[in-house]
Parts: sequence; structure tokens; C-alpha cells
Amino acid sequence: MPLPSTLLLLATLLPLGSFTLLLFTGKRLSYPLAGIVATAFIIASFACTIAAMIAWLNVTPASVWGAGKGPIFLSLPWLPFSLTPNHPSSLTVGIYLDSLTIALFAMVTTVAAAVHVFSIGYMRHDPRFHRYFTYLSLFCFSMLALLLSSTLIELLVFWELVGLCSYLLIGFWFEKRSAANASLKAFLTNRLGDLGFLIGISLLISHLGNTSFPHLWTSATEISPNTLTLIGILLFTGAIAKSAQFPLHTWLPDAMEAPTPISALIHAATMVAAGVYLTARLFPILTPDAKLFIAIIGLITLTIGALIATAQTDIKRILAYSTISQLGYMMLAIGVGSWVGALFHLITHAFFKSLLFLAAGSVIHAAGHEQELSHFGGLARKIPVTAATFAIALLAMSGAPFFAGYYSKELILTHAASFSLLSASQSAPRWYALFFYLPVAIAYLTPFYMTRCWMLTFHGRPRNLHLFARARETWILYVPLILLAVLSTWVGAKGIGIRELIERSITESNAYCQSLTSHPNFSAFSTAWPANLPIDQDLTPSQQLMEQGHMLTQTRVAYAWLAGILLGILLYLRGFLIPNLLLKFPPLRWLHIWLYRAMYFDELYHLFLVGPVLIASHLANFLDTHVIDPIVNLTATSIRSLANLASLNDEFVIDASATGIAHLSQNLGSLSRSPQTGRIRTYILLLFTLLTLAIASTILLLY
Amino acid sequence: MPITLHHYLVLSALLFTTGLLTILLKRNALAILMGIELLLNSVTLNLVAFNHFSPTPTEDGQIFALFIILIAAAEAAIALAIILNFYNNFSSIDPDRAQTLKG
Amino acid sequence: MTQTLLFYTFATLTAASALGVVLSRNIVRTATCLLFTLLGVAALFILLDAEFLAAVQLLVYAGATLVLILFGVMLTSKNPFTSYQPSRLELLLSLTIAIIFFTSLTAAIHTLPSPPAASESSYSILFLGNALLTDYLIPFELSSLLLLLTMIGAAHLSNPRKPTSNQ
Amino acid sequence: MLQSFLPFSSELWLIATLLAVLIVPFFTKHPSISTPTVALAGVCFAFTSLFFTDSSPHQYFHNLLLTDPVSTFWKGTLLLFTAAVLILWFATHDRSHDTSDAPEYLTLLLGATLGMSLMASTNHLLMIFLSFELASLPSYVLAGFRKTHRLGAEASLKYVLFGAASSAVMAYGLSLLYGLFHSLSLPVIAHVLAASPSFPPLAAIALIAVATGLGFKIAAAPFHLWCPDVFEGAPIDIAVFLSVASKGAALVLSLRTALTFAAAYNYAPTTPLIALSTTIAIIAAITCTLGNTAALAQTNIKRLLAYSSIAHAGYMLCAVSILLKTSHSAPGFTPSIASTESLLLYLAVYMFMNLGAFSVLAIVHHHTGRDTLDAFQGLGRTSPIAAGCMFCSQISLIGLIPFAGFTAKLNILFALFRAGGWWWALIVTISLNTVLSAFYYFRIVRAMYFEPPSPPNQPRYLGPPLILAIALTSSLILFSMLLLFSPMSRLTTHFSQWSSLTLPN
Amino acid sequence: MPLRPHLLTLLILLPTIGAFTVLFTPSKRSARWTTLSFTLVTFALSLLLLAFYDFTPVSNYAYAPAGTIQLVQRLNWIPVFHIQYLVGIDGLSLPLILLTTFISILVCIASWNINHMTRGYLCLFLLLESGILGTFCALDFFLFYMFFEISLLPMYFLIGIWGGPRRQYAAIKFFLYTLVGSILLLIVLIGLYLFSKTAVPGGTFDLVQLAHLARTGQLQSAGLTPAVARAFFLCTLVALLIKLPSIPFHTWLPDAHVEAPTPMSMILAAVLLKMGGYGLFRVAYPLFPTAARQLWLLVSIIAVISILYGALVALAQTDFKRLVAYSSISNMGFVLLGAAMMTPASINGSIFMMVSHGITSALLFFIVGLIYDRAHHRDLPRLGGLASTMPVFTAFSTLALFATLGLPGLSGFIGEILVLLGSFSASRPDSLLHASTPAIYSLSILACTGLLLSAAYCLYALQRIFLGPPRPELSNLPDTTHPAELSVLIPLTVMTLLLGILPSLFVFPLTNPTVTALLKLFS
Repeated sequence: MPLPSTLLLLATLLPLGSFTLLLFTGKRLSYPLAGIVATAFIIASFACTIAAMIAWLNVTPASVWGAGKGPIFLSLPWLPFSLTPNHPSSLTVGIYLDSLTIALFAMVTTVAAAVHVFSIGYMRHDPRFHRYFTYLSLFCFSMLALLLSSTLIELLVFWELVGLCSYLLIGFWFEKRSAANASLKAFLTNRLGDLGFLIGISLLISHLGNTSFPHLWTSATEISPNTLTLIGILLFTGAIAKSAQFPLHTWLPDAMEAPTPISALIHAATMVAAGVYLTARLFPILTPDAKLFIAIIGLITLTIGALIATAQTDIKRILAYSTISQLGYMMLAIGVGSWVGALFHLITHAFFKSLLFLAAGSVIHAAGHEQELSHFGGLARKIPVTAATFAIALLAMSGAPFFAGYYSKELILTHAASFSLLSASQSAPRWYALFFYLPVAIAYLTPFYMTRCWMLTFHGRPRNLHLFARARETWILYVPLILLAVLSTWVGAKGIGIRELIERSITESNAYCQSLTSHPNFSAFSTAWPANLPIDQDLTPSQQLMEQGHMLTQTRVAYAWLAGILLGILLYLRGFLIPNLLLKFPPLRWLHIWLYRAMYFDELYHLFLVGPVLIASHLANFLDTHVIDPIVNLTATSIRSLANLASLNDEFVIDASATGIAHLSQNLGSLSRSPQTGRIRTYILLLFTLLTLAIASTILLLY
Repeated sequence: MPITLHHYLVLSALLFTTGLLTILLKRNALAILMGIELLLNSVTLNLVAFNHFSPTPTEDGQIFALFIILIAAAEAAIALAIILNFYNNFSSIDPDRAQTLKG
Repeated sequence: MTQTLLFYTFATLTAASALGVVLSRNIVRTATCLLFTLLGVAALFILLDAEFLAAVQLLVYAGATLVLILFGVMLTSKNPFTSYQPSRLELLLSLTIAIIFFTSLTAAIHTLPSPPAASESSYSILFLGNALLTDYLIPFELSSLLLLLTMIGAAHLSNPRKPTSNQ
Repeated sequence: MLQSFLPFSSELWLIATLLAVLIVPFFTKHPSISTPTVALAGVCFAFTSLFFTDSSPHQYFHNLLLTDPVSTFWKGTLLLFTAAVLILWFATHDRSHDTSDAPEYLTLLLGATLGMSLMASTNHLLMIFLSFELASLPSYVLAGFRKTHRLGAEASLKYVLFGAASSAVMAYGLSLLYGLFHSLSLPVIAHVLAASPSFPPLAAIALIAVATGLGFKIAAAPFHLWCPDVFEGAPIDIAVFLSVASKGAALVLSLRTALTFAAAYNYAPTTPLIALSTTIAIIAAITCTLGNTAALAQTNIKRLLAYSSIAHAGYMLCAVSILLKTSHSAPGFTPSIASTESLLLYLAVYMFMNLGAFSVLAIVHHHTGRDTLDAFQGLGRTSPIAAGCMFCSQISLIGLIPFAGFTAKLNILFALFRAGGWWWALIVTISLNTVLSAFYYFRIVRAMYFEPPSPPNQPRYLGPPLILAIALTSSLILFSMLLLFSPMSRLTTHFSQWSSLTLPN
Repeated sequence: MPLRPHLLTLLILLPTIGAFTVLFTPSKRSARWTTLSFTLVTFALSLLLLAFYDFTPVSNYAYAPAGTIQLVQRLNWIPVFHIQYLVGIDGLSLPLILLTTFISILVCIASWNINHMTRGYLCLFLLLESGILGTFCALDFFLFYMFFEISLLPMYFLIGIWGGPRRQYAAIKFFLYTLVGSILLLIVLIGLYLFSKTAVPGGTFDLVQLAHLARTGQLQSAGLTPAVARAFFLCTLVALLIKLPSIPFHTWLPDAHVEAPTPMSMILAAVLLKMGGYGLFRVAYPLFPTAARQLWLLVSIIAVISILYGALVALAQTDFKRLVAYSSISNMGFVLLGAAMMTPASINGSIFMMVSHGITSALLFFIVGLIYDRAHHRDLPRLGGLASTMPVFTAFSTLALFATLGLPGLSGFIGEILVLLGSFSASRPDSLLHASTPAIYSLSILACTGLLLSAAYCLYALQRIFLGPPRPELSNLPDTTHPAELSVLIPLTVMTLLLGILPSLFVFPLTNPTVTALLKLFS
């Protein structure tokens, strides 16, 4: 096994070791030993990743794998499986390792290490401290394994495992009803998405038999484009749920019930980005229609996420919605063909968003687990490091130059711009322009709501003096913040050459995608080009178009960050004073309420999804206990009544004829208890009656 | 009009019917017993008549009739004993009194 | 002709007294009617050249069975002349059954091809006795066994002094 | 002539025993013990004599009597059963203050047995009627043998009135048969009938009348009314005797009669034969359904078993209904063999099932004085062996594997399947009835095992050892029947040869 | 005497011998230990089977060495009807035999605290084990039927005597339902035998031979017309669906489970239900492959309705045990779906599902029993917050519930995914079903929806019982740290994990050749 893969496997298995260790001994490891063990393991894992990266980058020319050369692809049979009796094969598991994997590994282990360290401080008073790290280790293992997976089935396994960890960690404080409910919601929503994912995988397997990425890329041409579109959309459903895309985004804000470091790691940096990763891996087999779908979903998501974020008052919820919005950007990027942009943004976003969350965690920790903005204010004086790092993250996210977000977001917007230019030049529908202008608009909004959050938290007069008085920060909390703050700047984006790494990944996998790009039905696969439009030429935006797009982006969004931040500062300079004035104006108030209630998505779900299922469930239960069971028992009942009839017939039927129908109709019930029972004469009467009837009918028959 | 087999058979059928009616209409065990004797009489009449009009020279019918008479007598004796026993227990020979066993 | 006349006479006697059995409400009268029926049947036996059977009929039936039944009447009824009135519905139902029964029976009888009137048969008691002791020895002997059983059974049941205790 | 008696040595033994039983009390000091011993010995001799008699098909005494394997099989079953009934009676019979009942009882029982055994070995109308009455008359007395017992008196009155009426009807039918065909021999009658171009209506009436008599004895559907009342009123040993012996004899006779006609028609699906077979099938279906449904509501176990015996008679009638061979029948299918062997096996098995059930009932009755369902409550704890035997019998009566009832029912189903055609309906009926019957048999099982003893601290009891022995033996036989399936099946196949199906020589 | 040829007979007989031994033990304690040792030895014997088993047989549905069926013992039993004592195992039965013997040990441990008529209980339990093992070993239709029926009676008593308040109702309901099923099976048995009589002199009950007769069309020429075959198939199907159980023949199951004592619930869910699933592959499908192919739509619709309906009803339950019972119905729906689709993956999945469900359901029912032992009720609204007082127990329960909802890495997932993959691949042109793609897709997709619903009810239960604020009346319940409890929980948990992570370690090498053989038979 090549060295990088061995190292990455080791990096993956280390958290598993930590998990196992903590699972069995966690209870005996008192604070902070459990945390330290877990942290040590994840740092070791980080070290392995770095070693692997070095090995990956420094390859001998003769090697078939390595940066820019080719991926490492290993597979093992796992489940014997055959599609039809004559084609035995098996579901495989394995390792697919390319530059992207390395980059993401680096990101995940870095953020995870930061979060681990932070958690030791954050969770120190929790009675289930060891359990927290147990789950965390399991998550790290699952997440890393997910990235290492070579087949969709394997990916699905870890996909669900990270979901499980997310479930466990969201419900970590399960004594709180809201936490328990949130974890349920998160899991079920993800399960809904996984359903689509599973169906997609099943369809793929039923067509191809194997779902390893190289195999998919080489043989997707065997599937008809329409089916492939369907499969693409179905697979993307998984990503919709996991990456909290519209319409399955509602679980993410609720998931903020999790301890804040968890939100930073799982619900901002890694797990939610797994959807983007998946979509990126599937990119070669996505048809233009599927990409269009993805782009539209991304577009909607990024818009509603940002809009809702402007009206939230819970610091973590703001961050959650901003995460949704940013993930929307990534999805849009994939849709419009900006593969590199999406993944680049994934990584930069992971840094600054986890920073934001950790900073928020620091705030919450300082504020004694208070999350409402209305209780904050002026905290910059008490927790300056947090305030500063938060501000750095804010800038990064706003797309301020020299901060990480700037590079990635700009790349995405450039691609979006060139795509919309291209579509304009190819006489596509007018609304295709939205693929550019809506993200641009949101690019103005993003700095605004982030600034709002910062201003209300750190600036101004403290609104809760009691809380303010006790707020403080410790080194164990801000050391990780600083680390991440560094990565949120130019260093994270340019300094460590992430973009180049990602770009190399394309060349590495290109060998597999030959058949797709050369196939007549499948050309022009790189962008969300609707299949019903004529394809005149190579639809990959040309260099010239790219430059035009770049220009467009420069002119439209170069100072968006500044505008947004300034607006935010202006509006929230005096705390809630100015906004409250503005909200007196009814349309704005209504808009605010609508956004504050997250566009009523939860209510809609309850009305249209949860409600019907519950109704169906109770209906089915009713059916079972009151209809099906009785129907089956009816046999018994009818037999019993038959029994009464039969045992009665001796006296009942005959007596009725003997003593009169009138008597019968008068008191049918008492007839069974009638004294005239067991009479031998009625027996004989019946005997002769039947005899007579038999004889008479025989005579009639024979005549 | 010569007397044919049919005459006897119809008479026997009539006897049978009256016996049947007797059984059905009497609420007295002894009368029912008499009705049964009527039935058996119709059987013997049948047999003797058939025997008389039979083309074969055997006397099977008469022999059968003889046995029927014999059995009727035996049956009557048994039935009477049972009716007496019933009377001893129930102080009545109304068979409708026998209704303990039912259901 | 005499045959015909005699037949009709005895047939009428038999039928009428048989109806009497049904119609009389008094048990003693019923028994008397039955006696006449039996006598009528015996007479018909003679018409059918079955003199021996007629004698047996008279002896066994009229002589023994009927007397037995009358004893039964005397033993069981405090007032032998009590009568029972069947209910109207019972009556109706029974009559309907009887009528249907009789009608279908006669209808069936009339489908029978009428055999030629039998010639004077060479019948004798000797023949009958012979048959009973040769061809029909087995039933003959068995009937004695049957009578024995009847005797034992009847004696067991009608001996009131003997205590019974089975269970 | 004397040689002709040899094949009937078992009957002769019975007659001799019958007479001996009457005489013995005059010579011994303990008649209550010696008479039953003599009777039992006589029955055993009779049974043993069966092994030395020639059972090959033959007619004797001017075709009055016949022997064939079927009758021999039936006699064997009957005698074995009679012996068991004698033991049952002996064990429950209170000998302390009544000594003089025994000879009467035994005479009557043996007389009825004689009648029942003759019923199976004749196809002569006179003998049919005579043996029928020979079986019936003692039974009437036996049903009311306990003179001071009101229920017994009632039962015997009902029995005698109903029985006399039906046998009179049967006699009428027999007279018509004689008149129509000028013969008393059943095969002759059947052949003349089959040879005649039309079917005389009187013959139909005659057959219906005969069927009434047989139906009464079998307690088949419309004629079953007497059965539960009589069984409930009669002593337990008589109830079990009637339930198997009386019904069995009538069933064998019915089968013989039906198959005689079927043979005359060569088992071809002609209209009369189809009508006959269908009628029997319908009666069978109604009988088992009625018996089972009526049994469901019963709480008196004797009455319940009476209804169950009606239901089982229905199953056996299903076997009787297989009279003809259609195009749907399986190749190599012989109706006579199929129906006979399934009937014989069922009869034999049914005997053991009923013996088991009734003997446990006798134990319970002996101990508690009741024969209602509540007497069985907690039997699993108070008397585990008896309960176990009852369980075996009940499961066997339902017809579940591993007990013999299953084997027997399987045989009938086999026969019906092979007959093919509309016999499917009977298969369905039997199947449904099996489920139906589980309801009430399991009420007993439930009472025995799931409910506490009705006076909670009832002492454990075993019951009279002789009865327990019968119950245990029956259960063991029932249990091992699956293993003995093969020999049993061979045995019944061996005994399924008829004689009277051909014309007398 | 060489052991090998008598191994299966010994396996079947051993629990019976144990049953009689237990009756003569002096004390309850010794009875328990005797039972335990008998179950252990039986398990050891079944492991020995594994040692003797040839894992790479020729993939034919025939006796070794020409096929997959091994360790065959054949004796004439009822020669009149050519009924044989014919036992043997293949990849279909061996996993279930192992499951049975394995679960039996745990059931025996779980029965440790039965104090009422202990000997009778243990005796019946061992008889039941014999019956079940016999069913799985029997290759003669009659023998199969016999064991199928025999296993009814002990269960009837076990529910009826040791059950809950409505035990009598539940017991008789269980019995009557299954009785109906076995009568239907009996009809098929007789019918097939008679048809085989035309094809083979004397007829045969040999299931393998019958399957080959069906395959070569000899039965059809003997009169088993397609219509009759369909009728027979439906009869068999209903008989097995009752046992499985499946909609609409399922209503005995919730009652039986709710009333049965915990160990019996375990064995009922874990093993007894599998007799239905096993019967599908041993009887229904091999004997009537054509009819099965024609009626695939019906079967799969029943399966899908079972999956969805069972899950929906489970969602509405407030009694935890009822919830688990309905989840069994839902899960067994997958087994049926796998059978209906007739692809290698789906059938492998079905078998795997049976094994996996055997383990997880036993675990779940044991968990229910533990809750009941401690809280004295199973009412979900009256439970809650157990996670804070009973963390170890919560961990086991969570694992069990997640295995039920099909979490990857746990055993439930493998079965479900294989069945689903298989059913999707049934749309391939070279699959056995020549069915329309949309029908297959829509059915499979509906079946997938069952996964969502199963997640819903599992998490709902988890939330109601373990999460939320701890209730004061439940706060002092002891955690499951007793060795007896752990000795049941841990093996099941380990098996769940092991099967989930390394499915090909245990089951697949066994089932795959057999499934291939079966499919050869069907095509």
C-alpha cells in the first residue's frame, strides 16, 4: 500500500482507537484526561495527514500516483453481490485518494484538533465529559473515513455514521427536551435525504454493479442521460439533507442545541460540507440538467439562508443560517461548473466558520450559556481575543481582500458571472442572469448580518450586566481561536496552496473521465447547461469569457464587503435602537417576523409532512386494532355466533316453526332460554319434515 | 276393478302417514309408541303385499314381515319399560317434560 | 269381486280406525282404534294369502303388544282419560307434512308398473316354517337372542325395587 | 352348515359370553367381580378368535351373512373397544352396595356389541334390519341404565322414541326395496337398479328412508339431534360406547351399502351415483360443520364430546362419499379402496382418541363428581398424567401432528385429493372444520393448563388405575401412531377388500 | 459410530433429550443449569456443523457432492407414502440453525428468573428448540411440516402459562392463526405428493426432488397446471406469511409478543418468525418457481405494504413491546420483498435480514423485558430520562434501535441494503422477473420509505424512553451491570456489530452458493 494511503488510513483509524479507548475506559479517565487522550489522538492524526501530504507532494517521477499524476485507488470486496444469477461480483470498499482528499483531510484534522482543544475548556464542567470526547472521536473517524471512501456504498456507511454522531452530539444534553427533539429532527431529515441517496445508489448499482468513483466515471456512459439525470438528482438529495440545502435545511438551526464546539466542527466545517464533497465527487457524472437542479437549489439556499440570518437574534442560529447560505454558494458553484471554487470555498469556509462558531462558543461560555444577542453587548472589553478573532472571521466571510473568503468567493462569483455571460451569449432564458446577480446581492447582505451579529455582541453597552460582569476567557479557549484566525486570512487560502491542490485533483481523475468527456451524449458536462437548449459549441467557458466574468465580478462585488460592514455598523451602532425604529414600519416588521420565524418552514413541514405521517400512523394503528384485527377475529366471532345458532337449532329453529314466528319475533333473545328446549318431539318433527322434504323434492326431480 | 298392488301400497302409505301424524301430534309417549306401531304395520302390509304380487315364488316378504312384527313387539316392550322408568322419575309420560338435556 | 269388496271393506276399516288413532284425544280410545287398525291389517293379510301372518298379527300385536301398551296406560296415568290438545301451528305443520308425504308417496307408487295380479300362490305354513328353520335359521335364532335381551332390559328398567347405584 | 359358523366364531363367543354372564352369578360369591371378568374374558376370546378365522370374502347362510376383511377389521376394533369399555365400566362401577346390576349391564352391552358386529357383516336387508335392532334395543336400555337418574331416564326416552321412529322409517324403505326388486340381497338390488334404464322414484324414496335409519345411527347432520342429549344423559362408559361402536357400525354399513350401489354402477360418474355421492358429501359437510359449531358453546364436556363425535362422524362420512371415479381422479385411484381404508383407519384412531378423552373425563368425574369444563380447571397441576392424556386426545381429535388424529385425517384428505374434482370442497370443509374444532378442544386444554384448580388447594389425584391405564395406553398409541403410520396404513389397505361388491354366486 | 452422518439428528434430538432430563432434575437451580448446558452443547454441535460444512460447494440445488445440500441423513420412515426422515443443511438453513442455537443459550439465560413451574417451562422451551431445529434441517416436505407444526404447541403453552394478563387470548390467537397456516400447507403437501406420484413411481416428499420435478416440468405434465400451481403457491404463501408474519395476517404477532414472557418474545421474534421466511426459500419458491414469478407483483406489494404499514403502526404505539413487535412486521416485509424480487442480492439480503433481525429483535425484546422488570410497565409516555440513570443500558438500547433502523455498520443495514439493491436490479433485462421497470422502481422506492419510517419509530422510542429530563419515579432504577444481563446483552451486541461490519465473514460464504443454486433452479 502506498505510503500516503497508509498514513491517511492511520490518520483515520487513530480517532477510532481513541473512540474505543474512551468507550471502555472513559468513565475512569477523569477530567481532563479523556479530553487530552482524544486530543492527542487527533493531533497524531493531523500529523499523519501532514506526513501523507508531504509524501503525496514529493513523489518520484516514476510513480503512478501523487500530486498531479494520479489517485491511489484500492479496493477490497466487502459484500458478495450479484445483479443477476450469471454475474457474481461484490460490493467493494476501499480507498480513493487524490489531492482533494489530502486537502480535505488536512482541513478536517486541523479544525478537529482546534475543536478538541477548545472543547477541553468548553466542556470542563460537564458530567459526561468523557462521553463527549468519545462521540467526538467517533465523529472524526467517520468523517475521515467518509473522505477516504472509494465507493458510494462505503461513503453511505460513513455518511450515516457521521449522521449518527451528529444525532448523538446534538442530543448530548438530552435532558433538555429541545435538544432531544432537535437531534430527532436532524436525524430524520438526514434520513429523508439519505433515502434519495440510497435510491440513487441502488439505481446506479442496478445499472453498473459497482459504485467506486473511477468505475462510475468510466462507465456512466452506459446509462441513458435521462436516467443519469434522475440518478444525479437522487444522489444530490443526500447532499441536500446533509448540507442543509433548501428545502431540507431546517434541521441545521435546530442542531445548534449541540455543544458549540460541535457546531463548529460538525455543523459548520466538516459534516455539512460532506454534501458538497459528495456532489463534487459525483461532478463528472452529473448531467447538465442535474447540475441545473443543483444550481437552482444552491441559489435558493444561499438566498434564504442569508435573508433569514439577518433577522435572527440567537448568535448560533445566525451562524447556522450563514452556514446554510455559504453552503448554498458552494452548491451553486458546482452547478455552474465552478468545481474548484466550490471546494476551495469549502475549505476556506471551514476555517472561518469554525472560527466563528468557536468564537461564539467562547462568547457563550463567557456568558454562561446564554445565546441571545439581546443579552450581549460590549463583550469586546471582557473577551478581546474572541472579539478580534470573530472580527477576522467576519472579514473572511465578507470577502474582504487578504482574508480567506475573498479568494474562494471571488472564484465562485467569477465562474457564476462567466456562466451567466455564456448563457446570455447562447440566448438562454433571461433568468439565467440570476445565477450571477442573486449571489452578488447576497454578497452584500452577508457582511451586513455578520456585522450585525458582531456589533450586537461585542460593541456598545452591555445589555445584561450580571452576565457581563462574569464574562471572561481562558487560554485554552482562545488558543484554537488564534490558530483558526490565522488560517482564515491569506495564509489559509493562498499560503498553503490549497487551490493548487484542488486543481491538481482534476488532472488526477481526468484519466477516468475520458469516456465521459468524449462521449457525444455527454459532452459539455461541465456546467449546468439545460439539455433542451441547443449545444453549438464547447460550453466550457472560454478563457476570454472567464476574464470577462472576472471583470464583472470585480466591478460588482469588489466593495460589497465594505458596504455591508458599514451598513451593519451604522445600523447597529446603538444596539437595537435604530433597527427597532425601522421595524415600526409595518412592511419591514412583517418581513422581519417572516424571516425571524425562518420563513415558516418548520410550520410548513409540520403541516405537510410530519402531520400527514402521524395521521397516517394513527390511522394505520386504528385500522389495525379496530378493523383488521376485528376482521380476522370476525371469523372467531362469527364462528361463535354460528355456534350459538347451531346449538340453538335443536330448539330454536324448530321451536320457532312449532310455536310460531310471532313468538320468535317478539322475544328472540329469550327464546334461547325458552323452557321449551330439548324436546324430543321437535326432534322427531324435524326428522319427518326433512324426510318429507327430501322425498318430495326427489319426486319432483325425478318427474 | 281388480285390486292391484297399488291399492295396498296406497293403503300402506296412508297407514304410514297416520302413524306419522300420531307421532307428531300426541304429547303422550304411549301414543307416540302407538304411532310407531302404525308405521311398522304399514311396513308389514307393504311387505306382504309385495310378496303377494311378486313374480318370484319365494316368501321372503312374509318372512321379513314376520321379523318386523317380532321386532315391533320387542321394541314396544323396551319402549314401555323406558316410558315406565321415565314415569317413575318424572311422574309424567309427557315427553315434553324431558327438557333437562338441551343446548 | 268378493275380493274387491272385502278389500275395500277392510281397507276402509283400517284407514278409518287409523285416522281414529290420530284424531281421538283420549289415550284409551286411541288404543282401541289401534286395535281395530291391527285387526283390519290382519284381515288384509288374509286377503293377501298370508294367513299365518294374520294369525301372528292378531296374537302378537293385538294380543300382546296392545295389551302391553294398555297396561302401560294404566300404570302411568292417574287419569287415563286426560287428553292433550296439540297447538294450532303444530297441527298445521304436521298436517302439511303428512299431506305432502302422502301425496308424494302415492305419486311415486303410481309410477310403479302394475304387476299382473298374482296367481294363487302355492303358499303354506309348512313352506314358511321350513324357510324359518333352514334358510332363515340365523335370523330366527338371533331374534330369540333379541327377545332375551329385550326381556332383560325391560325387566331391569321396570323393576322398581332393585336399587341402582351406578354413579 | 357347521363349517359356515366357523368364520363367525367371534360372534359365537359373544353369544356364549352373553349367556355365561347370565348364569355365572348363580355360581359365585362375588358376582360383581366374576361376571365382568367372564365378560372381559369372553370378549378377549372373541377378539383372539378373529385371528384364526378366515377373513377372505365369502357369503354364508344363503347370503344372509358374509365375511370380508373389512368386517373382520371392524370386529377387531369393536371387540377391542368393547373390552376397554368394560374395563372403564368396571373401574367406575360402584361395587359396594349394588351387585346385581352387573349381569344385566354386561348382557345388554354384549348384545349390542353382537348387533354392531353383525351390522358389518351382512348385505341382506333382513339381516341389516335385525342386526340394526339388535344393536339399538340394548342401547336404549343402556342409555337409561341408571334407573334413578333423571337424566338417564330422559336420555333413554329420547333415544328410544327417536330411534324407533327412524328405524320404522328405515324398515319402510327396506320394504320398498324388496317390493321394487323382489330380493332381499343388497347386491342383487343394486345390480337390478343399475341395469334398469330408468330410476324408479320409489327406489329413491326407499334409499332416502334407509339413509334416515343409517343417519340416525351415525348421528349425521339432520338426524343428530338425539345424540348430544343421549350422550349427556347416559353414563360415561355408555356414551363412549355409543360414540364409537354404534356410529362405527353404522358407518361401515353405510359404506357397504353405498359401495354396493357404486360397484353396480361400476364407479362411473352416472347421475344416480353422482347424486348419491353428492348427497353423502353434503351431509358429511353439514355434519362436521354443525357438530363443530355446536360444540363451541358447550361447557359440559360430555356434551362437548358428543358434538365432537358428530363432527368426527362427519369426517368419516367424507370418506364414505368417495364413491366414484371421474376424469379428475388420480390415475390408479380405486374409490372403494380409498374410501374404505381411510374410513377404517379413522375409525381405529377415533376409537383411541375417544377412549382417551372419555376415560380422563371418567377420572375427573370420579374425583369431582362433575363433568363440566370447570372440573378440568387446573388439571395440569392436580393430575398431570390425566391432563397429559387428555391433551394427547384433544390434540389428536383436532388432527394435529404428531398424534394419530393427524394420520387419520391425512388419510381421508389423501383419499379426497386422489378422488379429485369437486371433492376439493370437502377438503376445504375439513380444513376449516379443523380450525373450528381447535377452538373448543383448546378450551379444555386451556382450562387444564392455564387456569388454577377451581378449589385452589385441590390435592393431587391419580384416578382409578385401570382407567388411567386405558387413558395412558390410548395416548401412547395416539402418540406413536405417526411412527406406526406405515404398518397402520398397510393394515388398513390390507383390510380394505370388499366381498359384497360383486354379485352373489 | 461416526459422528458426521448423525450430526444433524443429534442436533435435533439433543434438546429433546434435554427436555426429558430437565423433568427429572431435583431442583429449579439444577434444572436451569441442565438447560443451559444442553443449549450450550447444542450450540457447540452447531458450530461443529460449521466445521464439517463445505464452504465451496457446487452451486446446484442438489445433494452433495453434486450440490449445496450437505450432511444429509436419509432413512425410510413411512414407506407407504415414501415419507423419509431426510435431514440436511445448506447455506439457507445453516445460518438459521446457528442463529437458533445461539439465541437459545441467551434465551435460557434470560429465563433465569422464571420461578413459576420452572421445569415445565424449560422442558417446553427445549422441545421448542428441537422443533425449530428440525424445521430448519428437514428436507422432506412431510418432516418439515411435522416440525413446523410441532413447534407450535410448546409456544402455545409457553405463552399461555407464563405470559402476561391476556395470555390466554394471545396464546389461542397465535395457535389458531398458525394452525390455519399449517392446514393450508398440509393441503399443498398432499396435493404435491399426489402429483409427484405421477411423475415418480410411488411419489416423493423429498423437497429437493420435488423442486427438480417442478423445474423440469414433470409436475406440470402430471397435472399441476399453472393455475393449480398458482393456487398451491398462494396456499403456501399464506401459510408462511402467517408465520412471517405479514399484512394482513399479522395481528397475532403484537398480541403474542405483548403477552409472552420476555425470553419467549425473544425466541418468537428471533427464530420462530424465521420459519416463515425459511419456508419461502425452502418450499414456496423452489416448488412453484413459475407461479412465484407470475405472482411477484402480489408478493412484493404485500411486502411493501407490510414494511410501510408495520412501521406506521409502530409509530403510533405507546407500548414499547408492541412497537417492537410491529417493527418486526416491518422488518420481515423486507424478507418478503427480497424473496419476491428473485435476484441474487435480494435473496441473499433476505436471508441476511433474517439472521440480523433474529439478533436485533432478540436484543430489543430483552431490552423491553429489562425495562419492564425495572419499571413494571412499558408505557412510553410514562418512561423517560433513563439515559441519565442507566447509561450502560442506554448504550445497548441505542445500538439495538439503530440496528433496527438500519444504521450502516450494524447488521440491520446489510440486509436492507441488499434487499433494496436486489429489488432495484430486478429491473435489469437479464433478471428473472420480466417485469416493468416503473413497477419495480416504484415498489422499491416505497420500500425505501420504510427506512425513513423505521428511523422515525426507533428514534421516537429512544427519545421517549431514554432522553428528556429524568423522571423521579424512575430515578433509582439500577443499571444493567448484572453479569446475567450483560451475558445476554453483550453477545447480541457483538454479533450485531460483527455482522454489520463484516457481513461476509459469517453469512455470505454460506448463503451465496446456495442462493446461486436456488436461482439456477428458478430460471
